[in-house]
Amino acid sequence: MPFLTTAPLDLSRLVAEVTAPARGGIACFLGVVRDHHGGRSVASLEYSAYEPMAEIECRRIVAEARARWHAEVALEHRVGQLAIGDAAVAIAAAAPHRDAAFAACRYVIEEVKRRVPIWKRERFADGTEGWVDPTQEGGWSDHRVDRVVPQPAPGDAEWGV
Amino acid sequence: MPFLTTAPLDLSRLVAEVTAPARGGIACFLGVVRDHHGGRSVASLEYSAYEPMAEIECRRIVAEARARWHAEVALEHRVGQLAIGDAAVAIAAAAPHRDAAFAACRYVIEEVKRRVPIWKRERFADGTEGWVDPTQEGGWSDHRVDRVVPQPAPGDAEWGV
Amino acid sequence: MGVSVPTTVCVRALLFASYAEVVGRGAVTLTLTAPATVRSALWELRRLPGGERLPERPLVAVNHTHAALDTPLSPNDEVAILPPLAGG
Amino acid sequence: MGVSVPTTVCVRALLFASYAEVVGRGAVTLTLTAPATVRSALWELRRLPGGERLPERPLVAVNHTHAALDTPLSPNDEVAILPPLAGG
Repeated sequence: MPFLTTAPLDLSRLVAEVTAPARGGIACFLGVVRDHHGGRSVASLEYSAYEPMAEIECRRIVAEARARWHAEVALEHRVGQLAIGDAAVAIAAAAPHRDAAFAACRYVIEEVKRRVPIWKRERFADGTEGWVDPTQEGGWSDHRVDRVVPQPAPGDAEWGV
Repeated sequence: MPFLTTAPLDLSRLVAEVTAPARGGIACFLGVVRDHHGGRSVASLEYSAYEPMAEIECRRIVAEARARWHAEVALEHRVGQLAIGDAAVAIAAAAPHRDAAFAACRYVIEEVKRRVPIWKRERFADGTEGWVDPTQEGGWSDHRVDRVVPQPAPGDAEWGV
Repeated sequence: MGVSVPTTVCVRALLFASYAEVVGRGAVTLTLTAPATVRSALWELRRLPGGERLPERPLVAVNHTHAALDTPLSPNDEVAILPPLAGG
Repeated sequence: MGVSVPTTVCVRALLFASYAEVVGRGAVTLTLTAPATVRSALWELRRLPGGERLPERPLVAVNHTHAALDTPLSPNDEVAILPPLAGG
């Protein structure tokens, strides 16, 4: 199963994947598209990814969490157009006890944010757009372009979804 | 909605209850019936509660989490007969950011375990039974009775489910 | 004319799970000497057949709220003796 | 007979999100002087029209693994210049 998907995320399916009779605790996380960012009203947004590397990093992160907490971990990240309230990332981590389940779940979301090459373009209610840059004051890139940007040239397979 | 239920728990419904456009992080927890306890093979178990007090304590715990983390919190605890792999408790906590969502979710499960009057009777694969006592070495009550116990007298409404 | 001072307090005591098993019942009406506390209710419960197996310092609740052994009891209070909790 | 030492390294460079916008393209084939590093690839990218807006020390990856500016590049490596990540 790929970690990236354009389909709506289904936490129940991830929970079912990690549930087992020996695992008494399941911690989950959903990251949901908010309607505001930096005081501005967000209408929708689009996640794009460097897909081959994003898949590899997700696989590494899940393997690290499994090994460190003897947990079973399921992870999905959505790409493409998302609406307010849609889940962008879903994680389920099951372990014999809840300490390990919470720790594994928290590790996965932190590492996804830190390491997985995914980018987010916000479309604001006023019609402008901008790339989200969590490292910048205010949260947008210096390279933010407040207009509709042309699509990348067709045939460039490495361009993200 | 009562917090205690004899029906199977539905995490998706709890997630839907707490999801809102201003809340970007949703942390969840499921406590699942394990197939082993203290080295013994568990066949099934039964949760009973001091129901009026359990409802009140659950409501207090949820209110505390809401106030402390500005979170929306949904909680359900199952009572009655449960099978291996069934969820006994389900929690969903949504907040603007994930730190608060995780903290609220963790608070609720810890306080449920500490304060809500619910008891668990395990039926082992060898046909014996015992009350779970998390405060005892080995995990069972000193008052454990390894036989099928008569039901409480009918008409005693305070007896748990 | 003097004020009538009740000399007894009638409360309802509840026992759950393993504690109900050792006493053989889940509810007992107790008539306690005033002033009554949770401790005096527990003292009476421990005198029931099997009641000696109740611990001296169990978890207790009065009217659906966690309480202490020295919490005072009023007439018609519901006092509950709670085995170690195992929810979650 | 001497061993032939290649004097150039041909790599594929990828740009994403805001960095692709400022340069106007998502992929560039670069011919670098050997020995080549991520830094020398970035140097070439910053000479493209708009490339001066790429930062001097961006996140980078080589062959789908996070790398450093002094990571060496071999022929046909895929070097990616990554804007600040915003997943999760």
